[in-house]
Amino acid sequence: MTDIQEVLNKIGPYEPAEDDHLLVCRCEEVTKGEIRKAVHEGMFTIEELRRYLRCGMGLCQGQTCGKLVKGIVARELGVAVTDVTPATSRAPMRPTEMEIAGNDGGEQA
Amino acid sequence: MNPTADVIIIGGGINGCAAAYYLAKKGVKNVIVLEASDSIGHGGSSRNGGGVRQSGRDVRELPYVMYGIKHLWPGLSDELGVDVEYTQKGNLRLGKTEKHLEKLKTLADNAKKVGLDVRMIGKEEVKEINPYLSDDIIGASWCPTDGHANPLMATLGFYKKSLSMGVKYYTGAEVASLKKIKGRLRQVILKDGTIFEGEKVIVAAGYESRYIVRTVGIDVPMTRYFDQALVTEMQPEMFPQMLGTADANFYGHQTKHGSFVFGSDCGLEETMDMPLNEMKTISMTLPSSCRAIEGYIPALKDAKIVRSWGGWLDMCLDGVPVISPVDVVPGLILACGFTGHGFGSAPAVGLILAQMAMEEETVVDMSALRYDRFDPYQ
Amino acid sequence: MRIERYDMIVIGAGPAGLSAAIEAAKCGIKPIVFDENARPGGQLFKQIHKFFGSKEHKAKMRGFNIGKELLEEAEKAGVKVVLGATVTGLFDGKEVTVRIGDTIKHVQGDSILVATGASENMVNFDGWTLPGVIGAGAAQTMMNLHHVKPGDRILMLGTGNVGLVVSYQLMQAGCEVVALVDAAPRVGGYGVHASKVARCGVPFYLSHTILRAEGDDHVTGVVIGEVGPGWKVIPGTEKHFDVDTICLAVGLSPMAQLLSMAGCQMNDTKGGYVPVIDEDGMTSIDGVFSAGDVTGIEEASSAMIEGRISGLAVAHYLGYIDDAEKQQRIEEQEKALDALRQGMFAPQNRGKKIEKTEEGIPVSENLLDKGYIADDEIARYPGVTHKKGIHPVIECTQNIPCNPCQDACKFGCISIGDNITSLPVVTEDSQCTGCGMCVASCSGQAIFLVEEDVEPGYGEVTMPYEFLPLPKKGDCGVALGRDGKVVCDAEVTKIRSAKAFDHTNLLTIKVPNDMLMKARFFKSQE
Amino acid sequence: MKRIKNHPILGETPERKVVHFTFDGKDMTGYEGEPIAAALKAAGVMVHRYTAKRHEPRGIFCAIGRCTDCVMIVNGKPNIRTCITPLEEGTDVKTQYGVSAERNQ
Repeated sequence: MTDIQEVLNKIGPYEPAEDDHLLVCRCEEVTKGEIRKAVHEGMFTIEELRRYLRCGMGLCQGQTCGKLVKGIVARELGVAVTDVTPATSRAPMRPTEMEIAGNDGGEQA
Repeated sequence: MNPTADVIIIGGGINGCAAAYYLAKKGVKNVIVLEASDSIGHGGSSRNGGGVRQSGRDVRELPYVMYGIKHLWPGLSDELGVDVEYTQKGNLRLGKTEKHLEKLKTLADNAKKVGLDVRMIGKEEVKEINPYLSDDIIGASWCPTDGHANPLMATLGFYKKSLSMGVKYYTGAEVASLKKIKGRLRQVILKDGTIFEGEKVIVAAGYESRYIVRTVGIDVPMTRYFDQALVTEMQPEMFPQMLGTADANFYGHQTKHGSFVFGSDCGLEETMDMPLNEMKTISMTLPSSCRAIEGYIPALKDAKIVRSWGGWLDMCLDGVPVISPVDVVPGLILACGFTGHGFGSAPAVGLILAQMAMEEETVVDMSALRYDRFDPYQ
Repeated sequence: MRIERYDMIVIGAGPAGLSAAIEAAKCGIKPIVFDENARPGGQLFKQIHKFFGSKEHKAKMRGFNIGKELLEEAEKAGVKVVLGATVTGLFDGKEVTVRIGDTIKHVQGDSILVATGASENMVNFDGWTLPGVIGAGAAQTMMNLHHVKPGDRILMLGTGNVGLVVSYQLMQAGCEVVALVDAAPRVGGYGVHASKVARCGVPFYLSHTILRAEGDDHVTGVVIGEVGPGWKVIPGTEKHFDVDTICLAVGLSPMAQLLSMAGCQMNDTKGGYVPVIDEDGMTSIDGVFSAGDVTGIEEASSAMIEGRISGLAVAHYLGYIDDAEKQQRIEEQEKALDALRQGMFAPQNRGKKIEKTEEGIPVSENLLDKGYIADDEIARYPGVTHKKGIHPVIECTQNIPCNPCQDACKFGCISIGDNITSLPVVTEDSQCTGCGMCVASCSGQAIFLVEEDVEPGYGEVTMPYEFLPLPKKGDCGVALGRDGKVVCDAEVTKIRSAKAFDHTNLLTIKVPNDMLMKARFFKSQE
Repeated sequence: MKRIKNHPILGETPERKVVHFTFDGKDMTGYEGEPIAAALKAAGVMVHRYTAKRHEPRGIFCAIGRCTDCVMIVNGKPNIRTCITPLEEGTDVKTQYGVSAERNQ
């Protein structure tokens, strides 16, 4: 069980850092600072961060930045990287045109 | 001593987070939200299609839904300090056959009776409103005051704002049972044995609400239904309306980001026997959805899908939710059975739940949604 | 809706997937292998260097040739490989959706083997999104598959085996590598890989990191700096290089998305997000197996054996072989796998600093710090002996699982013994004929032939040479030391190429006798 | 010249069929079946697109179809991964601005 307020107190307020401007998610253009700030606003999980900032939600589905985001979150929360659960992977594994996705021999709806 | 609150909310979805926010706004100092999963908004709150609509609803829902659209949604982004991407550009419910139109007309006529601005329009007007739609569409119901919003941002917006106002959130807090003390509901007992105590307990935990309230002898006649959704890559700005079909084979809209979000099913979902904590998609849905969507919006045939997901709907026996204090368990307030259309009503429901918890008169009459409405026919 | 059905579906036609399919097919299964790429073999066809190991691991063969052999074996075994087939989802009921061209197929298996390999890790710094900043894998793909140079002047970040090998390959493709940079204080990859890059004159900057990539629309330069305490760059240590390309080689992560989507129990480890598997490679979902890098990063050689084990496990799972046969055949494979997982770079030693070799010899500090062995460190290794007549000098100083040199010498000059990680020893009373087979067979390019007094005051050094243009007999130039710095003038006296050398040419240069133990590379003077 | 004609290990690059394509309206040549990105790289084209939010240039990054950074407008369709899309005679390739071919997005 995680007491969100307790963790927020423990990690203290968001402090700007000089590398906050660095892009982390290349697809959705999300910066390190945005991710760090969001953690201090209570977004502790990759699932919440993806929804809140769209990092890892772009065309590549977090294949490039997933590990970087995890590292930032772990550091901000003061936990091991392996304690931050990665996002759930979802089909389709590669971007698929709607026409092609529909072309599986099924009946026309 | 056990952690104690004025109000304990079970379920960190949008209804729970909204209730927490309106309670905090009303000055209630001690509010606790218990979320079973590790993430706020893990269930339907983050998995829905984002519709904020009145049209197509049961008349029993319209009073509070209309209240929310009139009074709460328009100022929500400012109020919460995050862009919930609320867009009020109308809802088109599309029909391709005379039968479709009949169905749409019945819904529209009923809604009109309670004061909703919804009307049937012909092919030309549909095309005027949205030129990207298929020529096969022969008409639609049109509700200009409907719209859509970003469910991810709205849910997390209520969470973030209420968190900053002092609401205590616990994630990974899976509730096992409720317990009355001296005739009033008092304790919320977690699976790990932790006990929370509260004056009032709001249960807004989707289908799982059923397991929770059963421990104090209450049942809600619900089934569960698995639904899937998909999102495309970013597209140039195309149209702002919320779309649905008479056939109910898909619904969705273009987001502010440019991607399209569509919800849809393939018909096999009814019989899913997956546990509630699993939300694995089934292979037939995505292709079937795409065929349905292409049939109405041919312009999207080359749009690439980047992700699809699924989620559980808590389907109430009569198609509308239970939003109600439970008289026989003093202190218990129930909000579940949203039947797949709870997102658009969430701000209003949150406010009403807060009012119920404070024993105030609710902004609209909610008696049609009482927990004890399911009497046997005979 | 027609769902095609197979005994065994393999996802990924890389070393693990193909090997698994081959073993399974040999047991009577008709597996189908899907791969999203236009060519099979995974990363093998981008690997143009010679592999380590022993005969059973196909040591001293180049990666792409191992790939070719594997494909031939697969074809012979009747394995069906479908290329350009992207598996877009793994669903309940062991069903996959596969995109082939413009259609999606639903395919179900009684077993599924996921061998999707790994993807590259990335680091971010100012300007890391500029065109010209690329992954090391991208560089390999462009030059070794598509025959296009990734850039002209390149800086490599990362001194693991990928960073080292790709740096060498970049030079082979005609690119200039201006520096190798690593935030770690020590070279991460094999010393022999580092040495062959260092002696070409590429400087190593350990404990350094990239501060920024420069350029408006694409990379025109890069600034690196020394990392101090707390991973902060020490002011004043910045160095600028004019480059058009920055290559990132900062590790690999298992690509387990399909397994995670399917709901396999996963384990988050330092090496990545991997499926929990049993000794047969079966995941928490009955009948779904996994092998190769997707279960944890190792070498392609290990992936091939892991694949074979999984193939046998699948055959057993489907009832094609019995317990006894499975046991016996898997044991053979496990012995081979075990041999590869020994030595200083074995999985259990990852991240540890090894001070001494198995023989008790201190490890070269210079090699770890700068990428080359210092002149005063080299004599302590058993492959380095002094003799008047021609003899091999084996600059192999770390315990890695590799022994082709032992077999290469027909005259018994070189001995490693049964433990393939032992350092090669040059035997005292052996008769070296100077045939050069050992030089060409060394995957680490660490063997040289040295002969004193070929003419008064001058001797000859023979070295492996894998660059173009090939120097000609009589060419004059300079000899470079292990550190890539000029040590003396040199003249080419011999250049030998042979089929048995497999594109490793033997270049012999004449240098003064006192330079024989220093000259390790040759540069023509134009 | 970015093309590798002769390689110490891989030998001479085999002859391939030359095809014509256009990049932002300019005529170019490449080899049939090679990835569009390889042909562009050989021609010295570095920038494939400018991003939607920050309008920053992007080019080849992973070269194996994962990172999706090299996407361009190919034959009128946006977001096409050029590193894994084969070049054909007459392929029309355009720099992508956001998701459109128009610069002023």
